[in-house]
Amino acid sequence: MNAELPICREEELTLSLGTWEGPLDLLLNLARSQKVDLAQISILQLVEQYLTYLTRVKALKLEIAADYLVMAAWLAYLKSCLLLPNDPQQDPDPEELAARLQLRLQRLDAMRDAGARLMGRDRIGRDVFVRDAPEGVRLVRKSEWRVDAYDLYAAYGAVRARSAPVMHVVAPRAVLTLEAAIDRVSALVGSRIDWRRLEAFLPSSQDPAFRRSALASSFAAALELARKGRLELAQAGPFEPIMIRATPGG
Amino acid sequence: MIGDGFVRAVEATLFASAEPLAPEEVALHVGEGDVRSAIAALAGQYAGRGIELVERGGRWHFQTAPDLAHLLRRTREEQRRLSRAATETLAIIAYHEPVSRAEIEAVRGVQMSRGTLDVLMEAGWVRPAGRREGPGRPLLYATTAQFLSHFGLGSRRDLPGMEDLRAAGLLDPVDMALHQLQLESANEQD
Amino acid sequence: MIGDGFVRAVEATLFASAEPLAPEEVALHVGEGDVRSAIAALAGQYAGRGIELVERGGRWHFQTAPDLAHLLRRTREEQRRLSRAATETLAIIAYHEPVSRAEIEAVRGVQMSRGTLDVLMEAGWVRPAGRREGPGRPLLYATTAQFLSHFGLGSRRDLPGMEDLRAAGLLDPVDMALHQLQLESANEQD
Repeated sequence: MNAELPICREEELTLSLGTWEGPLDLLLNLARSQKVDLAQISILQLVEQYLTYLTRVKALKLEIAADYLVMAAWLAYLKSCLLLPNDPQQDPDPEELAARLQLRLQRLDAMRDAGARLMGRDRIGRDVFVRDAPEGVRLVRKSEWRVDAYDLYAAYGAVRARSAPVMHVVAPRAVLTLEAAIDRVSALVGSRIDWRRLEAFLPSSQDPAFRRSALASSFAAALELARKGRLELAQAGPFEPIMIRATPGG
Repeated sequence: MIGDGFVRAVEATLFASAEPLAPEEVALHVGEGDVRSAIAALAGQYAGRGIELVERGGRWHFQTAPDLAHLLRRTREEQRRLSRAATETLAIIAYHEPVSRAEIEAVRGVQMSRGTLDVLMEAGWVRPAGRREGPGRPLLYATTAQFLSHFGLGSRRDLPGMEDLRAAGLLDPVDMALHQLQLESANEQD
Repeated sequence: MIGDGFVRAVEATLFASAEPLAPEEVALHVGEGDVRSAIAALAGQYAGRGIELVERGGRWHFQTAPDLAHLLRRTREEQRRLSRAATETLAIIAYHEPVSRAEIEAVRGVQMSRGTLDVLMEAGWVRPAGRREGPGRPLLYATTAQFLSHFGLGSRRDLPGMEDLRAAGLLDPVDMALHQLQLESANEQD
């Protein structure tokens, strides 16, 4: 799996940490120097190599990035766990931690290898070629608009109905206002104490609409004047004529 | 012929080139060999296929067979329902033509979105109809002969009048609200 | 077979297209007919020639035969070499997709530097592929159809060693907890 990448020998490992893309990269290259399948790698030996490497870097007083030190601390912990007698109570299990580290190295190695193999494939523009200036194919989408006559007329109706001024026009009508009726009834009733029909107080008119208005307002005027004690109202029975007279002594 | 490595090389070289190539230019890529014979052999093999090897002023290149050019640009018709805005605009133009954009907006009571008139013109129902003499010389719109035939009208006089619309209940505000509701939900599917 | 008008039409359409075409896309141009059979027939006819008809992610296109690369390689247009980080990142995305940035970093054991993903997206090989439902809803990345055609892959199953890696458990979902130990403490110092 890792045959395509050159295996770095330990003595070839440069001491500059800048060469490595992080601790895992360094570990992977150290692991490769063991010259065994990553599945058979000795984790203990690998940890030893890593810690030795960092010690040499430290001795040269080269700056060490923090993540290398974190990895070193973790590996030192792993090493001590691996060296201790097997304690089934220990959590996490050091053997499992070692296996996980091994899996990580295998994963990275596999992806590194896959990347190299990907780059080595027959690539367009390098190994295989497509037409440089194809005519191109085009699909022109044309809309066929659908609307029927009913939609058209309904739409116009809707527009017109929407835009038509919404207004309630009241045609001028001949009316006798309540104020006019009060003046008229109070003047006509004067001080007469004989009963007279309400209709006798209406102004004469041929306009039936005006007569109805005058009847209504005159009746209301009579009620108002009765409330003030200026006149009296009488009716013999339902739908009988309404009779009016001035309040005696009023 | 397929097994001939030299002909294959000439074929690939001509295919990958952006420009038609003269036999001497092909030779620069494929090396020793009879390029002319290879080209002649290829031209024969491709004759009658969808791809042809053709000569243009002493240079050769592959191209699509000319009789198939119509395949490369295909037009597809899709049925689409006219939006409510476009339908109203079309109706206003039909009843009021020639009419300016501002007048259409005044009747509809809303601004017209870009593209509404484009859609109607694309459909072939509306055309520009000159400009109105006056401030701003606004562009005017009118309906087309295609509009009349699409809606089965002999002339614009055949458009139902306001009384017809009223009789059909199309001016009734209650019906209008209901109709609008239907139109709107229909438009949402667009 | 040369006389078959339908096969000719499919051939011309695939030849003229600037992009690989799926059978359904070809059908839009050539109309009624068995496009898949026509493509299969063409692929057979071109096998061994200087030009081949190949499938890339369900789409088909013509290209020169890979063994003729030495004749056609254009040294002056040498492709920019991808950095090691970008190459590894591309491989991780291709073999694990869809995959989050954190998962890529977990496999590589380092934080991704700015621009690594940009380079891959600019090349048209990688695209954002939605978010993973879960804590933080991380953005996911996947490869594109262009990635498959550029690297001559019929589908992701053709990725080199795909089956072996899967069988070895090396493509199992990245166990994030496993990496947190180092990654988290390392990142705090950045």
